[in-house]
Amino acid sequence: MTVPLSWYLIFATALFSIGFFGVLARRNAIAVLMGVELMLNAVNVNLVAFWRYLTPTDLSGQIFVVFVFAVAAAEAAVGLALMISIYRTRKSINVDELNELKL
Amino acid sequence: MNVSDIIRLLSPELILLITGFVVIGVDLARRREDEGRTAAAVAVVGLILAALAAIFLYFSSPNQIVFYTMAIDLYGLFFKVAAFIGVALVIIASVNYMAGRSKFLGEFYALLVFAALAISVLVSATNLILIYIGIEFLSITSYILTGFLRGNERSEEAAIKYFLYGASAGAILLFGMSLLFGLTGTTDLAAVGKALEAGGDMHWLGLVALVLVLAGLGYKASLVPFHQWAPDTYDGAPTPISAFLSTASKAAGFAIVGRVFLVAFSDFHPEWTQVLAAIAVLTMFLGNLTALKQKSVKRMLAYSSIGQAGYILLGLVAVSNDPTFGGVNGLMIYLFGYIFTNVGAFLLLLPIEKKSGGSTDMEQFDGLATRAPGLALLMSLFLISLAGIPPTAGFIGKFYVFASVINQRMIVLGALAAVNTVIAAFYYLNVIRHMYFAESAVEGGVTVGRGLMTVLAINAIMVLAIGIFAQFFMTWVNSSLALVTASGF
Amino acid sequence: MVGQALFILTAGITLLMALGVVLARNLFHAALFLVGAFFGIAVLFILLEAEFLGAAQIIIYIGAIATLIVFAIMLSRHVMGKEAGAYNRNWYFALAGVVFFFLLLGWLLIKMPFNLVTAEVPADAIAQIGQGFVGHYVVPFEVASVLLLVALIGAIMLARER
Amino acid sequence: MHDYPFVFNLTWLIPLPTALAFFAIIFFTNPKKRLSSNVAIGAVIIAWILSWAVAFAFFLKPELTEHPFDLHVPWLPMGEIAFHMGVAVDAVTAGMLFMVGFVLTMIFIYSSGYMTFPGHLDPKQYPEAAKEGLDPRYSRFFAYISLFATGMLGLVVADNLLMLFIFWEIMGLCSYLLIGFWFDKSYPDPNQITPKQAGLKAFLTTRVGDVLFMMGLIFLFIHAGTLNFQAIFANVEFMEELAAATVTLPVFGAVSWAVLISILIFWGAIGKSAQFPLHVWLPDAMEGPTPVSALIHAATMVSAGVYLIVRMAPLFAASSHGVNGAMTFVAFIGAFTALFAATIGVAQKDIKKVLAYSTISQLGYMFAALGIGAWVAAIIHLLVHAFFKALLFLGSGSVIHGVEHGHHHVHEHGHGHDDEHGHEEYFDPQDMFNMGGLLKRMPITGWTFIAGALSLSAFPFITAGFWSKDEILAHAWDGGHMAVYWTLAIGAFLTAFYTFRQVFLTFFGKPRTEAAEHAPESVRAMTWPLIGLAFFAIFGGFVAVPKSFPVFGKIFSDFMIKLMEMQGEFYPFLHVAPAEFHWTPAIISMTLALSGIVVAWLVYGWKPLEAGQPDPLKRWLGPVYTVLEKKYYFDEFYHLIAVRPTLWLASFFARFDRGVIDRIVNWVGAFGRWLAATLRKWFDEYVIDGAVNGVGLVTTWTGAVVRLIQTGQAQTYLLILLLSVAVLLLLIPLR
Repeated sequence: MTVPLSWYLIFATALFSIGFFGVLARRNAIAVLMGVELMLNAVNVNLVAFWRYLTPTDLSGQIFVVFVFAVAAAEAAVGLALMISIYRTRKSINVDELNELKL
Repeated sequence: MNVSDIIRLLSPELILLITGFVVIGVDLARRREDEGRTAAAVAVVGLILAALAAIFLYFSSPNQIVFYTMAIDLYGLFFKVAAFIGVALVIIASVNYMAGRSKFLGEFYALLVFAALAISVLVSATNLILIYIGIEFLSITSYILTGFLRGNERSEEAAIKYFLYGASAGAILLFGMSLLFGLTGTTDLAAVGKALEAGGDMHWLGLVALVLVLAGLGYKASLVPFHQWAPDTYDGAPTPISAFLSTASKAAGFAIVGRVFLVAFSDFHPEWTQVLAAIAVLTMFLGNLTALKQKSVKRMLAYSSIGQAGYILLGLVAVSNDPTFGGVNGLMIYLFGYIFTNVGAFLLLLPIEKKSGGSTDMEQFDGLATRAPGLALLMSLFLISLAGIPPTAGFIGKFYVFASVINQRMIVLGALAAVNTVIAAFYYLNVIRHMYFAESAVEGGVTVGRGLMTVLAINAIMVLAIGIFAQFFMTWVNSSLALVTASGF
Repeated sequence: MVGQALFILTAGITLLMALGVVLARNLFHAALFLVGAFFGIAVLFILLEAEFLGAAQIIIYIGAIATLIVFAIMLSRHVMGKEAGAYNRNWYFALAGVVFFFLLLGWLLIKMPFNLVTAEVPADAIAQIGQGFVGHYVVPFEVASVLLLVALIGAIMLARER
Repeated sequence: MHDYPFVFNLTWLIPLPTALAFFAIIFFTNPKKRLSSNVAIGAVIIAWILSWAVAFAFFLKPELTEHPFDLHVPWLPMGEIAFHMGVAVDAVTAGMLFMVGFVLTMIFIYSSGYMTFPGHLDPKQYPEAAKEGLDPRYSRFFAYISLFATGMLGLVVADNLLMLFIFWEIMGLCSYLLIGFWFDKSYPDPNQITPKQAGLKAFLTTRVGDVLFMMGLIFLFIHAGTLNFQAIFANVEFMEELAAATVTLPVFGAVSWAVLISILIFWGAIGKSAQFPLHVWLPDAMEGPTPVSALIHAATMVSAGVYLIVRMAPLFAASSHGVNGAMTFVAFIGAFTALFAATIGVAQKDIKKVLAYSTISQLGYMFAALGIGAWVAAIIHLLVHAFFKALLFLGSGSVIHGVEHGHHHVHEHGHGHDDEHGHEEYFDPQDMFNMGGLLKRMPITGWTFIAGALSLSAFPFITAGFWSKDEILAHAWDGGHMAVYWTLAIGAFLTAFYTFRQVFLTFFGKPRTEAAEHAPESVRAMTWPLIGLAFFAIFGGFVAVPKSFPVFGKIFSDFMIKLMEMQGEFYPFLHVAPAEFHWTPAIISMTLALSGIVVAWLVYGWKPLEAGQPDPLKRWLGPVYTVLEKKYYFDEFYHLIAVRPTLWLASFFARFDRGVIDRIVNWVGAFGRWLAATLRKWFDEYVIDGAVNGVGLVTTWTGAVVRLIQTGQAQTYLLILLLSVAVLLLLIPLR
C-alpha cells in the first residue's frame, strides 16, 4: 500500500472530469455516452479505493461496484437503443441538432 | 423474520413484479385484438392490489427494516399508495391515447408497472446502493416510456435529452455517494448520519457529498438549476407520461430527497436549510415567471410543475418538530393533492390534443366553456387547485407548507412564496379566461372517452375531497411521519 | 515504490486513453481508446487487490458495453463523415467548466479526512461478495435483475426495425 | 347547552341551495336558458327564506347575544386538537342575513329581466339567442351569480376566519368571471378599459390584499391555535398577550402582534372594499353587467370587507391599547377614502361610475366608523347602504336598459342620423348627458331611484341613510374625533351634490337624445325588485333612530341598535357606548346634505341642460373639467389638493359673480391642470409605469435568461448543472 489514497481520488476526479468534458463537448450522442461510461468508471475507482483503504474487510464497496456495472450495462443498452431509434428517424445522432424542443 | 413476514412486508413490490410479467404475457396472447385494453386492465388491477397491500401494511406492521436495505415505514408506505394511485390513473387514461400509436402496448403498461415498482423500492430504500439502483431503475423505465412513440421526433428527442441528462446526473449522484461511503465507511443511511455527526471538526467536508447528492437527486424533483431537462421532456413525451413524470416520479424524488436529507444529512440541517431555501426560491421564480410567457398549455404546465416543486420544497426547508406545522407533513399532503391535480390537468390535454391534432396552444382552449362545459369546469378546478385557492387540495397543501415556513419565522421566504402565488394565479387564470371569456375559433364539442372521463372525475373528486375532508387526510399524513432510522434487521 | 511507479504508469496511460476517447475525431478510434481505458481501470482494480472486479470489468465493460457501442457506431456509421465537427460550439465553455470543477473537487478531496484502516483483504473475498448478494443486498440484487430485464425489453422494443 | 330555536340548526344549509344551483346549471340545464334562471331564482329564494328564518329567530330572542350560536365539525387536525369548520349566528350575522338574503333575491329576479340580448353582439352570430331575446350566455350568468351568492352567504355564516377566507376567495373568483362577462365587448377608444381587462384588474388588485390577509390569518392562527371568532375573542388573556407581545419589523420597528395582525387583515378589507390605495379596480368593475355591479358594489363583495373588520373589531380594539393603534390606521384610510372618492364622483358622466365612486366613499364612512370605535354605527350603515345602493344600481341598470332600447328603437325606425352614413356611430347608453327627462318615460324606475338618491344623500328624517350616517357622525362628534367628523361632513355635502347632479341629469329636463326620448319603462321582473328595495331604502333606517330623538324616537324603537350594542358587550375590548343624539352635529350634517341637494338643483335642475350642452361645471372650470372628462384616473394627490378645491371654489363663487371669478377660475384651472398634468406625469412615469415596466422588465428579463439557458441543447443544460454544482461546492470553503 505504498500509493496514497489521494492519488486514486485525484485520478478518479480527473477521469470523471475528462468523461464530463466528453459529455459536454462531443456532438455525437454515442461519444457522449462514452463520456458517461468514463464517469461511471471513475466513480468505480473511487469506490474500490475507499474499500481498500477504509473497509477492506467489509466488501460493501466492491458489491456497490458490481451494482454500478449492472446499471451501466442497462443504461448503455437503453441509451444506444434510443440513439439507433432516433437515427432511423432523423439520420443523425448529433446532440446539438436535437433542439426542436426548447424554451 | 420468517418467510411469511417477508412476503407480507414486501407484498406491494411482489404484487407489482408479478403484475408486470402477467401484463406482458396477457398482451402477447391478445395482441392486436383489443389494443392493449386487457393488459391495461390487468395492470390497473395489479396496482390497486398493490395499493391495498400497502394500505393493509400501513395498519398492521409499520416501521420494520427488511433485508438491511429497505424500511417498511409509514413514510414510505404513504408515498407508495400515492404513487400507485397516480400510475393507475395514468394507465387508465392512456388506453385510448396509446391505441394506434404503438404496437408494444403490453410493454408500455408493463413498463409503467415496473416504474411503480421502482418508486416503491426507492421510497423505502435506506441504503445508498438501493437508492442508486432505485433511482436508475426509475430513470431507465422513464427514458423508455418517454421515447415510446417511435418515429415521433419530439418523443424521441425528449427521450434522448432525458437520457443524457439523467445518466450524467446519475454519475454525479454516484460520485457523491462514493464520497459518503469514503467519509463514513458505510452505505446505510442511518449509519452514515451517525458517522457524519461524529465527524468532528472536519465533518463539514461532508457538504461536498451533500452538494453532489443534491444535484443527483434534485433533478428527479426538477429543482432549479437541475430542472432543465424537465420542460423539454414533458413537452415531447407522450402526454400521459408527462403526467407521470411530473407527479408520481417527482413525488418519489421528493420522498428520497426527504429521507436522505433527514436521515443521512441530519447533522447538516442548518446548512442545507439555507441551500434548499435558495433553491426553492429560484425554483418558484423561474418556474412561475417562465410559465407566464408560454403559449402552449402543455409547456405552461411543464413550467408550472417546476414552480410547484419550489413550493413543495419549502416543506423540507421549514422542517421542524412542531406537531402541527412540521414541514414534512405539509410536503406530503401537498404532493398527495398535487398528484391528483396535475395528473388531471395534464390528462385534460388529451382530448384537446386529439381535437387539434397535437397542438395545446391557448387558442385551443378558447370558448371551451361553451363547447364542453363539463371539461372546462374540471380544468378550472384543477387550475384553481394549482393556484392554491380554497376549497381544493392545492389550498390545503399550500396552507400547511406556508404555515410551516412562517412558523419557522422565515418571513422573507414566506413573502417570496406569496409573491409567487400571485404570479402563478395570473397564468392559471389566463387559461380560465381563455376557456370562459373567448370566442372559439374551433367549432364543435370535444369528445372524451369513458376511461379518461372516469380518471378526470376521480381526480376532481379527490381534489375536492382533500380540500373538504382535510381532517381525514391530514390525520393520515400526520401519522405517516415516522421515519425508520434504526439499521439492522 | 514499485507500487507507486506501477500506479503512475497505469493511471497515466488510462488518462491518456480517456483523453483519446473524448478527443478522437473518428468515433471508431474513440471506441478503441475506450476499450484501452477500461482495460487500464481493470489493472487498477487488480492493483487494489480487487481481482474479481478486475475480471468483471473486462468481461462487462469490454465484453459487453464496448461491444454494444461499437455496434451502435457501425449501425449509424455513415453519418459521422468528415464533414461534421466532433465538438459542439460551446466546447471551450465546457473545457473551462470541467477544469474548474476538477481543480475545485480535487482540492476539496485532498483536504478530506479519511479514516484509513490497514488490513489484509480477506482470503474469501469473492465468497463474501457472493454472500452479500444473497444476504444484506438481496433486494438490490433482485431489483438490479429486474432492471436488466426491463432494459432488455426496452432496448429491443426501441431498436427494432419498424 | 343553551336552548336555541331549532331553526338555527339549519344555518349551515343557507349557502347550499345556490351552490347546488351552480352545478345544476353547469351540468344539466345549461342549454335551457329560462330553466336555468328559474333554477337559480328558486335556489336563492330558498336561501332567502332560510336566512330570514334564522335572522328573525335571533331577533325574537335578543338574549341570545350573550351566548351566540355556534355549530361546527372538525376539519383539519392540528396536532392534538383539530381545526373546526362551522357556522355561527350572532346579532351581526342575523343582521347580515336579513339584508343579504333579501337583496340577493331581488338582484336575481331583476337579472332575469335584465339579461336580454346585449347591444354589442351581432344577432347574426347568435341567431338562436337573438330570437329568444336573451343573452347568449344567459345560463352561464345565472350559474356565476349563484356561486357568488354561495360565497356571500357562506361568508356571513362562517364561524371562523379560514372559512370566511375560503368563501371570500370564491367571491373573488366569481367577481372576476362576472366583471369580464361581456368579454367580447370592445370600444372604439383603445384606451377605454374592456370588460376582460377590468375583470383581471379587479382580481389581481384584490389579490394583493388577499395575500396580506392570508399572512395575517396564519400569524393569528399560530398565536391563537384556532381561528374561531368566539374562541379567540372570548379569550381575554390571549388578546391581552397578543396586544403586549411585540415583533420587530424592518422599517416600522417594534409593533405589537395584535397591531401587525390587524393591519395585515385590514389590507384584505382594503382590497375587497376598494379603499385607497387599492380602490382602482372598482370603477372599472362597472364593465360587468349591471346586476353584477349591484351584487359586487352593494350587497355582497365590497361589504364583505367591512363585515370582516366588524368581525375582527375586538382584535382591533385590543390592538389600540398600544401606541400604533391599528384603529387609527383604519379611521384614517376610511375617512380619507370617503372624501377622496366623493370628490371624484362629482365629475363623472357615466351613470354607473358615479355610483361606483359613491360606493367607495360610503364604504370609507363605514371604515371611519369602525376606526373611531363606532362599531354599531358601521354595521347599521353597512345594512342600510346595501339596500339603497342595490336600489340605485339596479335603477341605473333599468335606465341604461331603457336608453339602449330607445336607441335600438330609433335605429329600427330609420330616423337616426347615423344610418344615412351607412355606419353606426358609437353611442354610450351609460352617459348621463345622453339622457334627461326620463322620469316621464320611466316613472317607476325614476321614483324609486329618487328614493334611493334621497337615502344616499342622507335627506333628513325620512330616509334610512340619514339615520345611519347620523349615527356615524354623532359618534365622531361624541368621541371628539373632529378631523374625522369634518372630513365626513364635507363628504356628505359632496355626496348629496353628486347624487342629485345624477338625478337631475338623468330624470329631469328634456330628453337630450332620441334614444332617451324613446326609452321605455322596464319589464316587471325589473321594476318589482326596485320597489321592494326602495321600501327598505326609506324605512329600513328607522330601526336606527336614536331613542333620545324627539317624536320619532318614541314611535320607532331603536331595536337594531340595542341588539348590536348587546352583541358588542359580549366581546371584551369592544366598549360599545351608545351615541347620544346631539342637535349640533345633526344640524350641521343636515345643512350640508340639504345644501348639496340645493347646489345640485341650482346647477342642473334650475335650468336643465339642452341636448349637446356641456356640463356647466365644464364651462366654469374649463381645462380642469377636460382633464376629468378625459377619464384621467385622477391620481390621488391631484384630487385632494387641486381639483376638489378648484371645483368647489368655482361652483361656489360662480353662482354670484361669474364675470370676476371667470378669470380666477381659469387661472386656477390652468394651474390645476398644470399641477395635475405634472403630478399625473410623475405618478404615471415613476409609479404606474415603473410598476408596469418593472413587471414587464422582470418577465422579459426572465424570458431572456431562460431563452439563453433553455436552448434545447441537452449539453448546455448539463454544463449549467456542472457549473451550479461547482458554485455550490465553492461555497463550502468560503463558508
